[in-house]
Amino acid sequence: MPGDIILKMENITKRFPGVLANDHINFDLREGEVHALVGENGAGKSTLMKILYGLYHPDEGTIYIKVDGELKPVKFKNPQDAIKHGIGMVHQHFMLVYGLTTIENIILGYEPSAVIDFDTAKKEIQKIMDESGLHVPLDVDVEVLSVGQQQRVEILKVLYRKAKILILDEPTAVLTPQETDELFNIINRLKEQGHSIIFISHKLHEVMAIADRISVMRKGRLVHTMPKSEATKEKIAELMVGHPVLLDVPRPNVTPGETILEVENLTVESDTKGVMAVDNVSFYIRAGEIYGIAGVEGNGQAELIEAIYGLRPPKGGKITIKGEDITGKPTHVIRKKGVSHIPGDRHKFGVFLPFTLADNSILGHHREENFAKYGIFRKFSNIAQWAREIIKKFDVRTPSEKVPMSALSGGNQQKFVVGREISFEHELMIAAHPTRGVDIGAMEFIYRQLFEEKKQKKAILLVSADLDELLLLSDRIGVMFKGKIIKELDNTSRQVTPKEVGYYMLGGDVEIHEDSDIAGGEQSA
Amino acid sequence: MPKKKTNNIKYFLLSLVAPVVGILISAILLFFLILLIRKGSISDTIHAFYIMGQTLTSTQDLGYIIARAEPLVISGIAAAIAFRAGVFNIGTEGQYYIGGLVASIYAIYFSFKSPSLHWLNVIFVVIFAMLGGALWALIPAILKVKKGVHEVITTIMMNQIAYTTAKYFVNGPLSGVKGGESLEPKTMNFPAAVDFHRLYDIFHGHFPFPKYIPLYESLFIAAIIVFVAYIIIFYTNWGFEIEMLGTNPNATKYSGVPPKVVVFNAMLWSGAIAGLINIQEIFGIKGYYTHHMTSGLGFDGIAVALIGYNNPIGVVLAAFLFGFLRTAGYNLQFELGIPNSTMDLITGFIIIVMVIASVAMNRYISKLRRKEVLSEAGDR
Amino acid sequence: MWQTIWFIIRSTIISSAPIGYAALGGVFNERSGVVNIALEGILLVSSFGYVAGAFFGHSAWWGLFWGIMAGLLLSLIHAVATVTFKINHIVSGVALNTIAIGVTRMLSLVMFGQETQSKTNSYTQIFGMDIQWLVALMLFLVIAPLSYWLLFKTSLGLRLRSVGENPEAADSLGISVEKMRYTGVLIGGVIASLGGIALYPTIWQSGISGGRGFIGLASMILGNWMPIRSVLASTMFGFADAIRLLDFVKAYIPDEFLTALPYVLVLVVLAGLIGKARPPRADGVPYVRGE
Amino acid sequence: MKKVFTIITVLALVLTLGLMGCGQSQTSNQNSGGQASGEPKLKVGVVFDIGGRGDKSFNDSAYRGLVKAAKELGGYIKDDPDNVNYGTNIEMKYLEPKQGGSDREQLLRKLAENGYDLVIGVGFAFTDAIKNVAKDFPNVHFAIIDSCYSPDEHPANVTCLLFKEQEGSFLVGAIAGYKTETNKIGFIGGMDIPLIRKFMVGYEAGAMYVNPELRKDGAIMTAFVSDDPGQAWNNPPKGKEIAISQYDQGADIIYHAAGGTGMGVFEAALEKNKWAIGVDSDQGLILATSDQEKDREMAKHIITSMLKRVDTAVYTIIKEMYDNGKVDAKVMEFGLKENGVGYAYNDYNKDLLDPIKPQVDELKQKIINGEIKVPATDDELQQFKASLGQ
Repeated sequence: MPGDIILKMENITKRFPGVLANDHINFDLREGEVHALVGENGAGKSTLMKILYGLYHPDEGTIYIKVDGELKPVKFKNPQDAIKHGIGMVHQHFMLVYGLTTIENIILGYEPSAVIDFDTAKKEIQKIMDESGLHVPLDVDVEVLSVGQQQRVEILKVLYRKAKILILDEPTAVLTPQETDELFNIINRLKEQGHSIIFISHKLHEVMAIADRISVMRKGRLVHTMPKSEATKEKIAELMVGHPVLLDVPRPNVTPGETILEVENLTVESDTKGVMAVDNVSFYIRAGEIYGIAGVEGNGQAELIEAIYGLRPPKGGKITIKGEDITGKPTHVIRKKGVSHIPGDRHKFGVFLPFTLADNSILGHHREENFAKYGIFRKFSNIAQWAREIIKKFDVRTPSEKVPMSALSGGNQQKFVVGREISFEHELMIAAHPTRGVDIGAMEFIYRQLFEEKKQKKAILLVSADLDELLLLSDRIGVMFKGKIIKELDNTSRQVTPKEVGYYMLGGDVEIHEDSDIAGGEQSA
Repeated sequence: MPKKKTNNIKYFLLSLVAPVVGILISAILLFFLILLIRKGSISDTIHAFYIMGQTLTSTQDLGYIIARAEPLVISGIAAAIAFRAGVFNIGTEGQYYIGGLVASIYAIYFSFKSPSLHWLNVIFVVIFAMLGGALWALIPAILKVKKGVHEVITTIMMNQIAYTTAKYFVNGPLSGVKGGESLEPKTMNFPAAVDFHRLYDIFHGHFPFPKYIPLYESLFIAAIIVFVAYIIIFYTNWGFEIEMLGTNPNATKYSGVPPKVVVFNAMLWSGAIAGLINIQEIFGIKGYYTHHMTSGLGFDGIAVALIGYNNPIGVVLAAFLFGFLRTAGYNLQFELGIPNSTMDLITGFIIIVMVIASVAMNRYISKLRRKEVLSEAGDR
Repeated sequence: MWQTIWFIIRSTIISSAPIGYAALGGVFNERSGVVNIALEGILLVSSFGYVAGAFFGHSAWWGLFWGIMAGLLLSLIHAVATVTFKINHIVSGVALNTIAIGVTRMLSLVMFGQETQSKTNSYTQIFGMDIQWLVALMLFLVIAPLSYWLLFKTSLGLRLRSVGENPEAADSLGISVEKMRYTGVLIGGVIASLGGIALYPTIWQSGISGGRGFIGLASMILGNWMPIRSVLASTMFGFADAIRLLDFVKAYIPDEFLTALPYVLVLVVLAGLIGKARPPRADGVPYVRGE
Repeated sequence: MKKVFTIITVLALVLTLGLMGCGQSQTSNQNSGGQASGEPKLKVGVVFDIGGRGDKSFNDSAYRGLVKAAKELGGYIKDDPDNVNYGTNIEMKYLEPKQGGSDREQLLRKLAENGYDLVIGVGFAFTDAIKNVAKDFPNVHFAIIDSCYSPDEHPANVTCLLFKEQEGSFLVGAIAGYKTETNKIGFIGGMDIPLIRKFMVGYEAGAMYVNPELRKDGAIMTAFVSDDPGQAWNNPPKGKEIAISQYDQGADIIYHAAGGTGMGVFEAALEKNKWAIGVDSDQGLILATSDQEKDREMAKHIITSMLKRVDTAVYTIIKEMYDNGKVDAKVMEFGLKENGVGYAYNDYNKDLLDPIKPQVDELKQKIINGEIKVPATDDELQQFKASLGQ
């Protein structure tokens, strides 16, 4: 049974340039409970946890930790401080040192003595393994362990440091269902032993299965904290998404034309060898149609796009554009066939920050005759002209096309990227999270542009984590779950409800069969 | 509009801060070093700086500065091309040994013997030197693209092998050391139709520098390289794609530019140009090849490229700085007996200080710039 | 016959010691994530430091002290430039090699009145033992095993390796990446300095390091960044150096072949044709906290 | 960061001051200038080879030539740490090339440009550099030591100063032949080039001439340090190794012709308590009179040295230039006859040499008279050996 409060975060505020990542957040944790922290990407969960772990320093606010039965304010200068106060973190991206053995990874930074007595350490770890049920081979390079085993090492690291408070940052994102089951068993066991766990996730069924209390974050704020008894998936989903200003962008009425993109039985391997991120997926998009891909992040959407866009060779299946096979073709060929792409992470994939807007305006098409004589000598006036048109047409706020991209605000950068991709001649537009991290104004603008695309009889593949966006824009919605499109919904007259999509996003029927022992107790709509 | 212009001037001036700071700090160090060498004589030390100043005003010394800057310009450009693509080719050192060697083999065995075909020989020397350099860059390029082996390690190894290879050819098949004469190892002399002409002779005396200044036709080659590199880097898509890769490999991939191809090309072109680094000495000054020629030009070029912000114009300026330091170094050695090694010390020091300063300044400039654009655009 | 064998053994030990020390120094540098091609310069300055220190201090102990100090100082500059200011490791190394040549020749002129070589140093014995031999043997008997022990059996070594492989992870566990990298560079510097002392304690000459720092780097790679294996690899180079003087070797093997062999071997290993070489993952990558 | 800076600054200061302090306690304090006023009649520039001043061998010998010229003709050496100054008739200046020696030509130019009348390149490595520079400065006179040109290529303003090293080597070879107790001797050359082979062949010939035991195969061990100029002359560690190997194989006397590398040979002789023969300068004398104990210890193991009187050559050419205002494009050869080569006989080795000195001097006379024709190449050595019989 959960006991006293052992951790309290009060009025935590953290600003990054241009972003309020954490806005006066109050959060607490009781002894022996699992407190789930949910929210979309960028809601501020990770920032909050990094503050708790001493990696970031809050601009405002105080952290209290129970020391000798009393809550005391603490200041963490670095993770070492946090560790000393019994806080341990299992990062989403494992913080394991490849090239070191399991045991070395576990004791790293918390070695028993200057000269390491491996035998004693091993005995101690063995004891922890027996108590917690986390068994891993100790004398091998962690690199060779499976993902699930690596996560166990991460948890062992935390336990070895005698942490009472465990932060698990999206621990299931990389796990198979079986591994997830085992993880939950372990979490329950740890709970019984008196550990408190902060469980970060956006997989609602998992949260419902494991958490005692649930806090929901949205846009840097902690909007609500509730015990599990008061929570339903729907309620959480609603809190997560919030009620954005309803954007009333009229959807143009377009009769779909010929099939532009056709994907047949596509199978794509993930970064982990042998695991299929995209599993036998088939769909098509016609001219003048927006096809939305819904799904909790990490269910294969990214890999699907990469395969279509030629960045990841498919394992099987076929992709055609207007009947022409482009499977496994390189990106520049695919772009030439008329594919534009608004990437999900613009800083990483969409722009060159130090380059001027002009240079950023022609990426991937820089060899075209309009921009380069013989495909080699760059025509600067044409490029500038082109950039100015994008700037003008897409209302990008900038003094000129000669400033570096890095000087623009996020919204304007995104508008520029969207404008660029739309401006290129294309048949298919792949838009991945086209409004991520932009303000409402820019969002509406981008929606209008996508509809304009539709009017121009383009085929649009829209991938988004934002349900409202999907429902507003898409004619048809394919819901991806664990690499498969488990359901395709017709939304031509906006008849699909968020509830419906949400149901399939969480696995729908599939989940009930596969994960019956976890999610079995709960009834979905 | 006028405001923007002043801004550009401001940024340009800011980008000069690092070199100026580097030179100033190094000058202070030099002051103390000379003081140490001249056993505390301040007047000697001041005289030393006066001598350095004179270096810039004497025609003869200017000629030397140009001559000494020339190989560094080529070396700097070779390095810069790779660096712009994010490839750290520190194998230019070995590449010019092999470039020179291959061109020498051409000169000795295959060149035109008729003096009227001299210009053809020059062209072929350039081509073969570039081929040789590219050949030596090929192995690191392949290892990087195919096996992901970091180019720094492989090029260091290739440098050592290059020296040995050159030595083998000089002592073995190409040896020009005649029995009875005690000479340092070298190849046979090149036919007269290959030897680069002096600029002084070409201009029939309409030449500002004395005849003996070692300025040869290769200066044109260096000038052409600067010009072509400038065009390629700033006016062509090759340069653009190299820059893309060096800036953001992920976005490059997303733009449909295959990174491996760009890496491969950048490495090969860098090597090809590196093959030309020392043709001045081999085909101009010496007229034969030896592995015992001026070494370290490749490493100097790396510094030149970095100090010159990988920009051909910057490379030229940095090369002139080095040329100046060297020439001034000889003057100091000659006039005051201050050993040339002092200048080595200062050169190394300048490199470290300037690079540190430029890293810091770049960070500051981009911050400043962002702030300004945001306020100007009225955005946030 | 036995004289030849004895000569080969002896010569191999003496020739490999500076290379082996440089390789070990490289191991500590690179294990902590700092590429250090200034090993060549460290050999040079520490060799000078020893001779000058012993000459003017009238004792091999002073030589030892100044030899190590000289190498340490050069390493410290490298650490400041690469770890604190995060400039390119190669550039710093190139600059330091140039500085090493300059500073030794200059100081030689100031201190000995001649630029290219020091005067003869008489103080080459410690405890009645020749310091060159003492230091050379120490490498194999003490320093190499000690380095292994330090890197793999102590918490310092564990932390050092962790910042070279994954500084972010180390940072997340409260290990100061900068501090560890400084430690790696400085320990490496001290070890490489011993190589300079093993070079030739009697006289310092300009160019006496003769590229041994680079051969040390090659040994380190062949030894797969492992201390003992790197030292063993260096003995291979020392062996090649020893036998090249033998008449029957000269008769059959071109000298250039023996010189190039180690480097070619490194390339072959790197290409994955024989064995496998894996540098520390964060080798040469500056660590900036954030994201 | 600040802390790091402070630490570095302090360390650097401590180091420099410390070393400076040490340095000053040893080297005598001189005032910097020291040159008398007035235009010199003759300006002589010298560029040393990479071994540089202080090699106790080749370059030092050339330096003594300058000192002698200063003394005899009344001149001074500019910017010299030892402050040689005997008048203002001749200004002399020497320069040392960088590590690796790639800037020899630039230094020659520097001297030629700046009004030096006679420019001397010390060593065969200057062969091509002098040829190139001489072409550009027809009014400057040049001299090169140890090398020359074929008659059709010989520039009109270059004098070649050559030595008959084989003759001097013959004498030290004879000394080794007399003195060896094991009937095994050794030779260590810097580089395997014709010049060094002259030393080797002469040495072998002399040894064989006086000691039939040494005519046997393998009785004279020979080795070269390196075929890389950067490693051949500046490699005492290697020199020591090779010497120890030869001593271990039974040699009790080793003659070296390897410049600075020879210091390693002497150290080996000291360590193994065997003998060594020096080269170029009277190395025994130099070391015996050194202020360093180790030098003096090593000197006790040097029987003699093959004197290659680079000093004589340098002095001769300066004097000729001083007297005539010019020198001709000629080849000057210095052999035993010209007193350009010889063997060292001094206070320190005279007890050793006295018993055999008459015989050695007799040999010397025979060579001067032409009774013995000393071989200079391997082929000539074979003939010479054949003429001796077993």
